[in-house]
Formats: sequence, C-alpha cells, structure tokens
Amino acid sequence: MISGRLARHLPLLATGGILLLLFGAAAVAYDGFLSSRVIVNLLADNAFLGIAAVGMTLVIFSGGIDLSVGAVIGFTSIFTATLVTGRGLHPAVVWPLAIGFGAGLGALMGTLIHAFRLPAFLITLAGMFLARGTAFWLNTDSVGITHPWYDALANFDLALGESIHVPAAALLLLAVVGAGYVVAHHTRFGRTLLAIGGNEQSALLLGLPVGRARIAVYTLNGAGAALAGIVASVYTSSGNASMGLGLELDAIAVVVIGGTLLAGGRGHVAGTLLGVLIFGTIQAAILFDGRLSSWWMRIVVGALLLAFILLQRFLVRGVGKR
Amino acid sequence: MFTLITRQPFLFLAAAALLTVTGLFGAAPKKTLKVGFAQTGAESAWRTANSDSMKAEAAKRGIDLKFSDGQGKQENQIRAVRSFITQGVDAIVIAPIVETGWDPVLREAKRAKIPVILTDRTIQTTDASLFVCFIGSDFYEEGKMAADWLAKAVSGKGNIVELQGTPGSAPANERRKAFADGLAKYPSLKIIDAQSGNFERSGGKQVMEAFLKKHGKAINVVYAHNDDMALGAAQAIEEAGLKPGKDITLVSIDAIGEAVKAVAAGRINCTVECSPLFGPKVYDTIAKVLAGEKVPKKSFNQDELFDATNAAKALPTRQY
Amino acid sequence: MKSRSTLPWLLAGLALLIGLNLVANPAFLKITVQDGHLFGVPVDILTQGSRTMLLALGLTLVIATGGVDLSVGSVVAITGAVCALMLNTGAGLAATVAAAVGAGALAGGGNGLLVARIGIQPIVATLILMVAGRGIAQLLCGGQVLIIANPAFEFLANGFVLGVPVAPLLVVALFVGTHAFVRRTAAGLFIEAVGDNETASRFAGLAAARVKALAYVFCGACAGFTGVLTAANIRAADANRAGENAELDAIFAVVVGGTALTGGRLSIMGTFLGAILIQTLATTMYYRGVPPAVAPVPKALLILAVSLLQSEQLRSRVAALWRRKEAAS
Amino acid sequence: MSAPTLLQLRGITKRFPGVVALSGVDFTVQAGEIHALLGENGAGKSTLIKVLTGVYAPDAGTISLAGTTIAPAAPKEAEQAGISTVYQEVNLISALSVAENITLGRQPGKFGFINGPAMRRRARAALARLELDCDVDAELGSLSVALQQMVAIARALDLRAQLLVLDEPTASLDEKEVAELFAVMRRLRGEGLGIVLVTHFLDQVYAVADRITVLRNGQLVGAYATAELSRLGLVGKMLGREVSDAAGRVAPGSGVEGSHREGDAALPGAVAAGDVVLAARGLSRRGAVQAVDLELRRGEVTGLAGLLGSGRTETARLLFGIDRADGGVITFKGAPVQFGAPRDAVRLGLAFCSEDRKSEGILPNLSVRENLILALQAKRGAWRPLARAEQQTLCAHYLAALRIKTADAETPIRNLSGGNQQKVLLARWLATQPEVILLDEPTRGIDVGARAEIEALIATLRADGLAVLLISSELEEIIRNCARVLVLRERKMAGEVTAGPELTTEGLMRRMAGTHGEFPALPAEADQ
Repeated sequence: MISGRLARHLPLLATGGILLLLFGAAAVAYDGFLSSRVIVNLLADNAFLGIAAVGMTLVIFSGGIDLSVGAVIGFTSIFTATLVTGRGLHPAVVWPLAIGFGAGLGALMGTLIHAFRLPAFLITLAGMFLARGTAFWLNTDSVGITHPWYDALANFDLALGESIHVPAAALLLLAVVGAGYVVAHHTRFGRTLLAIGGNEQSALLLGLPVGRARIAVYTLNGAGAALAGIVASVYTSSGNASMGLGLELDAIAVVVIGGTLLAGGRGHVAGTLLGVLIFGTIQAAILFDGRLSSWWMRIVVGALLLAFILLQRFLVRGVGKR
Repeated sequence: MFTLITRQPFLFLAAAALLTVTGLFGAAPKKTLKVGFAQTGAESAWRTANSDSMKAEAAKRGIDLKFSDGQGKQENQIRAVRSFITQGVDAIVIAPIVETGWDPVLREAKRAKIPVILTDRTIQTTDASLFVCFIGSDFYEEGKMAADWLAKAVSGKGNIVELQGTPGSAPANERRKAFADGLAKYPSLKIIDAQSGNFERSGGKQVMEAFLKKHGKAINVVYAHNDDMALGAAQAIEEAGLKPGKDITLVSIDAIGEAVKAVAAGRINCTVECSPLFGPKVYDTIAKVLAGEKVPKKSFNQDELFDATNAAKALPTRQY
Repeated sequence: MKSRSTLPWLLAGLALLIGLNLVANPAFLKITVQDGHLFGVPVDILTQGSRTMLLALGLTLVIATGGVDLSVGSVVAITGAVCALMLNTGAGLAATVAAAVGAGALAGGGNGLLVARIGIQPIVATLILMVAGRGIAQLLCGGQVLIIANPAFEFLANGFVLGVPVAPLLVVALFVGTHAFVRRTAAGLFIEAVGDNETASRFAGLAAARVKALAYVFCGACAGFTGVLTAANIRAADANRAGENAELDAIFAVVVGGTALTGGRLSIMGTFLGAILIQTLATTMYYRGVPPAVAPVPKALLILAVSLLQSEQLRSRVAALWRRKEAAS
Repeated sequence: MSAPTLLQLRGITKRFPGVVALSGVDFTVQAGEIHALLGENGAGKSTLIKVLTGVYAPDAGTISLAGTTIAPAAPKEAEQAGISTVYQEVNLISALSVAENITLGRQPGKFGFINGPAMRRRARAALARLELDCDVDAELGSLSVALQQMVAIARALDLRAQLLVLDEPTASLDEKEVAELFAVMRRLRGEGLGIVLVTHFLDQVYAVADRITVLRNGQLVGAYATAELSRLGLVGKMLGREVSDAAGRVAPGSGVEGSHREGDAALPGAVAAGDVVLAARGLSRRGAVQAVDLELRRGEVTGLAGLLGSGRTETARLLFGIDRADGGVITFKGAPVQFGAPRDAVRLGLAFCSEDRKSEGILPNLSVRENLILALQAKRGAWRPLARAEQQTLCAHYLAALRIKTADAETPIRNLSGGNQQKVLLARWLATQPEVILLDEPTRGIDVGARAEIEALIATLRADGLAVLLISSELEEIIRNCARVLVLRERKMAGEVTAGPELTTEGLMRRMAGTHGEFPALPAEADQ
C-alpha cells in the first residue's frame, strides 16, 4: 500500500527520474558533462527563465496564462539600465521601482481578466505588446551597467568546497523556487489558486476569495517577471529591450514539462524546477555536442519537447484512469 | 497508482529513446585543437555564409569546432560561452549580438585562461584585457561607408527615407547610428522619414509604398538596412511608376547575390558588404595567440562596396 | 436578446481609423489608375493584408473549435521553402502550389492529431511545430535565402488582372469560398457545435475529433498557401524571416472579428474585417510616422479596446450605470 | 418542541429578471432538529439555500441565527456565522488532499501560511466525528464518490457550525452509506446542531427528519412535524393539490391525467409488444456493468431502475457506443452491431438523451434551431445540409408539438428553462426519426408541467412504434410509463418486472436494495 502522500508525488518523482536519465545519458555521451560546474551552470544560466517560470506556474495553477513575462523581463532590464546608467540612480532605488512596475502591470491585467471575464490569452498578449513597446521606446540599444553592486553581484559566488562555486543567480533561483514552493503548497493563497483552477464555481461556493486570489497571482507573476528581468540585467551587466523575447513560451513549456496541467488545478512548483533543469540539460547537451547546425538545434528541441509532452500525457491518463 | 507503476516500462523505453538521441552525437575526438564559436543565429544568408566559413575551415584544419547558434538571444550566447569554459576549449570565438553585457562571462573566461576573440562586432567594456582581439566587419563601418558613398553620389544634398531593420536588433541599431553619424557632415542630406521593415522584403515593400504615397516626389534617396528591404522598396518604386536607381537613389547593405545583380542592372545604386568568410583569418589568429605571438587588437576583414563601377565584374565570383 | 454580433463595432472602429487618416491626409482613400493598375492606399491595404487575412481565415475555423494554432508562421516558412525547392528543380507552377498547400495541410494534420486524438492542449501542441518548424524550413533551405526566378509564380502575389491585384483577389475568393462552404454545408454548424460543447456534439452523433482535426488541416493548408504568396511576393524563400510573428497578427484578426477564443462562434466576414483593421492600423502607423519601436503599443491598446467591447460584464455594467442615470433624471 | 429557535428567516423575497424566485418566505429551524426542506423543482429550495448561505442577497427579509440578525454577503461570511453547507452539485477540489479539502480556505496557521501537522490533525478529528477512517494525505480524486461526499460533510463540520445545510446529500450514496449518513446526522442532532436537509427522496425524509417545510412556486406552503403529515398529504402540498388517487399509480409528479392516458387501452402493458429492435446479451465493461441482458421492443417502454451508481447510465452509454464494452453482444434487429462512437448508433436509428443536460446535451451558445437540427444534420453528414426553410419547418413543428416556450427559434438555448431545454433535446432526437430512444432521467430538474408533457410524449413515441428505454430514479415515473422494468443492483441485473400487480415501488425497491423485507418500512399508503 502506497501512502497518499507518496502517491500524490509519484508524477513528480517520474519527472525527476526522466531528468536523471537524460542527464545520465548526456554524461555517458560527453566527456566532462558530469561535473559540478555543469550542474551549477544549469541553475545559473537558467536563473531568469526559472524565476519567471515559478510565477507562471502559479498563474497556470489558477487556470490562467501570462504571455507578458518575456516582455516584462525586457522592459525591466532596459528600465533598470536606463535609470542606473543614464540617470545615475542607485540600484537599491531602481530595483523596487522596477518590481513595482511589473507588479502594477500584472495587477492591471489580473483586474481586467477577473472583473470583465476577459480571456487571459488576449489581455496578457496586450500586456506583452505594451511592455515590449515601452521597453523599445526607452531605448532600442543595449545599455551597459557599471555599478559596484552589479560588480559585486556578478563576482559573488558561494564556495562549497574547492571546486564548486555557486553564483548569486543560481542561489536566487533556488530561493525563488523555495519561496514559490511555500506559497503554492503551504499557504492558503496557493491552495486557493489550485482550487480556482480545479473548479472555479466550487471555489466560489466554498467561500474562497477567488477574485482577490486571481488578481494577486497576476500581480505576483508580474513582480516575479520583473525580478527575473533584474536577474537578467545582472547576468549581463546590461539592459536590453529585446531581452526575454519569446521567453514566455519557454516558460510555459517548462511548466508543462514539470507536470503542471495547462488547464489548471493540478501541478507542483518543484516540478517546474525539474522542467527548467530538463530544458537546460537538453540545451547543455546540445552545446557539449557542438555539432548541430542552427536548424537541427530547433528540430531536436521540438522533438524532445514532443516526447516529454506525450510521455506526460500518458502518465496523466494512467492517473486519471484509476 | 498501480497504473503508474505498470507504466514504468514505458518510462524506461522513453529514457532509452533519449539515450539514443543524445548518444547519436557520440563522444568527441580528443587531443585536437578545440574551439568554441558562439554565433548570433541564422537570421540571414550572410550569417549562414559566415557560419559555413567557420565550419568548413575548421574541418579543413582538423579543428574540433563547438558551434552554437544563439538564435538571436544574448542569453543563449552567454550560456554557450559558459559551456565552452566548462568544456575547457582552447579558444572562444564570439560574434556578439549586442555590445554590452559581456563583462561577467568574459571575466570567467579570463580566469580560466581561455583566449577570447570577437568577430563581426566589438563590445563595450571597461577592461580591454577581457578579449584578445577583434576581427571586424562591423555594422557601424558598413553604415558609415554607405553614408560616405551617398554623400559623394548625390553631392551632399537630398531627402532620404530610411528602411530600418527589426527594432532593437544590433545591425539595425548600428546601421542607423553609423549612417546618421556619417551624414552629420552634410547638413543638406536629411532623413525625412524612417520605419521598420523588419529586414523583410515584404516589409520593405510595404513601408516604401506608404512612404511614396505620403511624401510623393520629395523622396530622393532610400537607405535600407539590408538588401532584402532594398529589393522590396525597388519593387514598390517600380509599381508606383518610377524608376529605382534613376528617379530615386537606393543604398543598401549586405551585398547578397541578387542585390549585386540589381546594382549591375542599375536598379540599386550601391550595396556595401563586409565579407562573411571569416574562417581562415580567425583560425590563423587563434594559432598565433596560442603560440604566444602578438596579434593586432583590431583588424578588419576585407570590406567591399559594389556600385555601378564594379558590380558587373564581381558577379561571377560571388559565393553567396 | 441583445445582438452578440461585433461587426457593427468593427465597422465603427475601421471608420474611426480611416476618418483619422482622412483628416491628416484627404487623399487616403483615393484610388487612381496608374500604368493600367489600380493604385492607392486602399489597394495597398488589401494587397499587403492579404497574407494576414489568409492565415486568419484558417485560424478562424481552428479558434471556433476552441483551439489555437501557434505554428502557422513556421508553416509559412516551410511551405515557402518547398516552393523554392520545387520551382528550382523545374517543377510546374500547379505542382508547386499543390505541394506547398499539401505540406501545409500535412503540418496541420500533425497538429490536429496531437490536439484532437491525443488530447494535448492546443497552445502546447502547436508550440512544438512552431519551434521545430522553423528549423525544418531552415534545413530545407540550408539556411540560405533561396531566390525564385519564375514570373508565373511571382504573378500570384504581385500580378494584376484587369488592373486589379491578384493576391487580394485570390484571398477574397478563398474567403467567399470558405464562407460558402461553412454556411452552405453543415460544416459551420459542426465546427461551432464542437467548439461550444464537444461532448454534447459527440453524443449527438458528430465525429467531434474528426471535425477538430480537419479544422487544423484546413488551417495548415491556408498557412501553406500563405507561404506560397509570401515567397511569390518577395521572389524568394526566406526560412529565417518568412511568417515570423505572423501568428499573433492572425489570431488577433480572428478575435477582433468576433470569433471567441473560447470557441463556439465563427465569423468569416468578421475575420476579413479584423484583418483589414489590423492592416489599416499598420498603414496608419507608417503614415503617422509612429516610431517603429513603439509600434506594439497602439496594437496593445486596440486589443484591450476590442476585448473590453466584447465583454458582456462591461456591457451590462455600463447598461446598469445608464439605467441608474436615467432613473435619477 | 421546546428546543430554542436556531435559525429564523422572515419574509425572504428574491427576484431575478422576469422571475420572483422567493416571495415572502418564512423558515425556522430549531437547534437539535433535522428539518427537511421540500418542494418540486422550481419551488425555490435552492434559491432559499443560496440566500441562507450568502450566495444571493435577498431583496427583502431578514435572517437571524441564534437570535442575532445576520446578512451574509458571501459563503465565507455565512460559514463564519455558523452556517455550513454541503452543496449537491459542488465537488471539492480533486487534485488537493483530503486534509486540504476539509480545511480549504481556513487552514490553520499564521500569516496565510499553513501549519501542515495541525491541518492534518484537524482533518483527522473532523473525519473521526463521522467515524470515518481514511488517509488524510490521499488525493481527494482517488476516493470513491461516497467517500468524497463524506469528506464534504466533514469539511462542513470542521467549522463550529451551528447549522448544517445538506443539499441532496444522498444522491450519490448507496443504501448502506445513506444509513451511515443518517446515523451521523442523528448524532449531530444530539449534539444540538440544526440540520437542513434538501432531498427528493421522501422515504429518507420520513426516516430521518423531525419537521418539514414545504415550498411551492417560491412561496411557503407550511411547516409541519413529520409525524403529523402523511406521505400523501405531503405530496399534495408539494404539488398544490389534494391527491385522492389511492391506486398508487398516479403519485408525485403526475399532473398528467388525461393528457396521455386515452383510456385504459393506453396503459403500459396494454399494447402488444412488437419485435425486438435492440438487444444486448452479457453486456459488460470493467468498472461499469457486468453481464447485462436486455431487449427493447417496438412500441414498448422498457424501464431501467436502480440506485445511483447501479450501472443504469453506464448501460445506456454502452448501448449508444459512448463507451466500448469489454464483453457481450449488442444486436440491432437481430444482426450483431459494434458501435465505435455515438455516430454509428445514430446512423442506425438510435437516440440518447443524456441525464447531464448541461454538459452532455445542450450547446449553450447556439440557437434553439441549431440545437434542434444537430443530430439530424450529423446523421445526414456535412455535405447534405438541411435547407434553411426545412430547418424552420422542423423547428416550427417541434416548438408547437412539444409546446417549447422560447421567444423564437434563434434564441440561444441557454436562455431557456431546464424543461424547455430538455424538450428541445427530445426534439433533436425525434427529428432523426429514431427507432430506439434511450432516455436517461428525462425529467430530472424540470418542473411539474414540463414533466407531464414529457411523459405524454413518451406515450406518443410508444404509440408510434418506437422502442423506448426509460432510465429514472423516480420509481413512480417508471411505474407509470413502463411495460417492463429491468432492475440493476451493484452493476448487475437484479431482476425484471413486467407490468401488473408486481410492478410497485416497493417491489422495485426490494430488488434495487437486494433485500427482501429488510428495507426500511414504507409509510402506510402502500402501493396496493
């Protein structure tokens, strides 16, 4: 007899198993793949995708979607660079401002979606155009950022023993996943989101604050995307309006790979981290191979995506048939 | 739950399939020179010719080239460079998508004592020791050449409309700025309108149609950020009953085969190119750097400009 | 029962946009004959908008079944490449167009299989082909822009018949044909039924999965023909750029036209007007000299305006406000 | 009744556009009583409950709980005031654990964080109160429906509820579970809780309720002590007329005298049964039904009775090709057939009205006309469209024949009342001129008048020579309309009864329950 708790986490364990197999396969195929640096890089290089994906997970929990996250990352990065480099403002002032803007846009979209029952797909598409357009309006060029805080962050790493150095971005990703996990699975808000995605009518009758939670989740996701934009600006020490182009689709893909149902109502934040790592491992393996042409890269990514989604589909069917 | 367990064989099957997919690429040969190349993407024929040159030359010299396509995103390029460092390549070549944002990753490369060579475009950095050298063509230079040629051709006077590339993309930014800087010396040459045609032929055609209706005969010159848009604009001009190359002067950049042909035929007046065939020069430079020789910090690949004087002659030898 | 039709709103929006342009440029609507061809801004709008219209036409059916197809842009790139390869190996025009449309239909069939049979969410299912499709197109082209030198082929996009541009003629004919098809046969009812309530449709004896899958096939075929027009328009197959971001404009045109993203209602006429509205907006931006960088902003505002106009919640709130005002006076 | 008054509703009025759902209703519940709220569909029961639980704000009237006036503006406020509800149609969230469902929205913890161990403790305590033992970490969706129902009640009890509202709590429970539930309810009553029970099962009312309040057409009929109100009297009050028919054949819901009974000749069983049209032998599907045999004959209405979950609907789904059978044979006019999908069945001349009108029947946003012609059009295929004029003729015919109330045929069907929607769905199938029609709960959730009309229609269909399968949870309805009744119990055949003295509610119930004599004694007015 499997305990209920374990049973509920089996899909997650299966996804984890897939990740290990994938990583193992790459480690066998490529010399030097199995190294602490590769693992740390998986976290660091995918930090802003991962941070955005955590917020996206929560939105998808509630049965929604947010196409604006990539554009918000672009906006935040150029906004930060413009103020820090162009106006000489301190990041400590600019960062909260940027996060505020992200949250504000999210709140606006959430309010429209909730109050007027508008399709999230359309409203967040408008949000995407708005954020990207404003970003380019600020500056079409990329702008470098030189500031002691940026240098310090870029050079910071947590040394674990001799050879393992974990950079700030990787730590932040883990922190955000941790926070996302707690919010999603150990707060009333998080459980309310899953309830809304599972059955909105029931959630209303059960006395859950549906409207508040829905607006809050888009707000939170907007703030998360802005945070991802700040991480992107640190990662490159620069701001660039076209940063994060198309990232929303990657984020949706990793959330789905992580086992969260796009229809809402079922999923796990830890799965999203696994999704990010699977996505990252595919890319890392392609880089280690180094022989794929531009087009084969896209085809292989598409094919692997298909394989995972089919696999997950059959897993879900298996669970559903009980 | 039990269904899940019975599904496990399927999981293993899938994993096995993955193994085969990744295994297909196999292990790389050892003890040869290993170079990582972070290309920007595959956004144009020029870029593909550039990638092909790097690959073909590597194959010829027996170099193990790790090629990465950034798909137009700096974050992908940075990821690639970090991976090259992890893989312990002997040298890294980058064709930067944007000018800023490279310091952190280049510092990592420097710490790992891997020489970095920039091609195609330089970067903005406070620490020039982060890269060994820069081998250009740069988009800025191209824009400047176009401006200078134009000033001479129309004797410093005229109304220009500009067909810009995709907003925010580096070639669009550079070619716009360089052209504007180049024109600064000629106050009577004015850009009267500018729009983005997204580097697409249909975009160039569409924008040009609108410009022709809006400004009518006031337009003397079209400056297009690439040949595709210039060719589209030429079509639009013809359809409006004017003669491209005569009634309106067309200046563009890239020198793809079709454009050089158009120059020879007089439909386009001038197209500027920097050769994409970087391979030999890049690997020569790497060899020198690894042997401890000194290399110039900045060098340029051969620039060419095609106008009525030389286009017809150059046609038979064009490689792309 | 209030009319749910959005056509009046659409026409009003279009009229407003054109009115704004007429104020700034009284010749905006003028059509002249030059070199025996119709010439003028409205002609440009129709010609330039023809590709978006065609993509939107296919998407209309898919969206009416409650789905969406993000892969159409990549399919445009693939079929453009197919055209170039066929023509450059000496194939005839008819065979080339058939091959391209067939390739599009095949891609649509793949999407339909994933969505209708395997039950994958349309966004995710078509995202796969969106990513991989451009790679396939680049593979076919070898990363080059393949030049097409075939006057008959180019005629499809840039030619004129009796002074009228061919591409919009073809597209309008396809719209009329599709409209007739969905309204003169029961296809429209079936599509709307499946989009409104798939289970109930199946229980009423409809082959719901087949209806859905065929909608994707049709959408793919439309994207395939769009690929033909795109390649013909620029006399080249550009795997990297052809159809880039085209899916967003097309989805936008469909939704603006009154076909709800949730499925169940289908308006071919609305899609046509929606596509014209978008193209007119783009043209307006060229004429008003809106900097290219901020061009997405007006688009965002248009999406918001249209969404709000279609919101029953907003309508009923405004109606309630109105009633209160009347009661007070 | 010396118990203190717990809940008092006075003069509750609730209007919806065009309808007065409740008008000046008073309702009183005492502490420590089980109070049944009864009425036909459309009487205003669910509106009253929704007013009580804060889903709707009343247009007039007051609510007081334990002497304090309350005005809950949301379900949560009602809960906080001490009114907990288990809704019939509302499922909990199947992807969450049992513990999470029980505590959803009020999980223990600080600052919005959930204290997991405390939550599980609380859930276990709530379940213990129902004497239930299940893994609180299990996903709710992995439990049986009955267990989910118990979890929902546990959730309601988790609050220090003073008043518990149970809306059709027994709809998905088997008899043993009903008995368990009643035991729990009695225990809670002993603890001083007031319980409002909404149900359609009169047996259960008499088994457990102390008092009864009857609503009709949005108005209060009266409140009575159960012991002082006979079954017959109750039914009379619900229907608004005194029922004097002692034969037991015309019982609740039948306002239909004369409309379809053209003399005794039309009574079930009086028409000679024709040929077998559709038959099944040993029809089985894992988890649905085992070895069901049935024969549907031309000009005969066959009933299919059984408790919920006994396999009634599952049988119909197998016959119609919605699900695929693991075993057994279906024959149509003697020839074996295999239906891969409903459309195969439709092509042969079968029709199926699903019990779940909303999700399996109507296309809410399409017009009445489109809904009506859909099946016929599907049968003809896309290439042979019905001309608009034909469609209009069809609509006009059926709108008149079935007396469907709608502004016009172009109105979206979602604007119609449940009964009229159901009639449109029947018309959808009649338009295909089927030979066999499977009706799954055709009168569920519709008002008395429409119900009578649908029953009349069934008689017409029979007279026209159709083979009809009538599935219903209302035994009276089955008895009134059927010549033969098949009874299912726990997914297996439990007998067949032909019209005659054997065909009584009691006889059917005994077979459904599978216990002869053990079934709770029926009230005095027996069927014979």
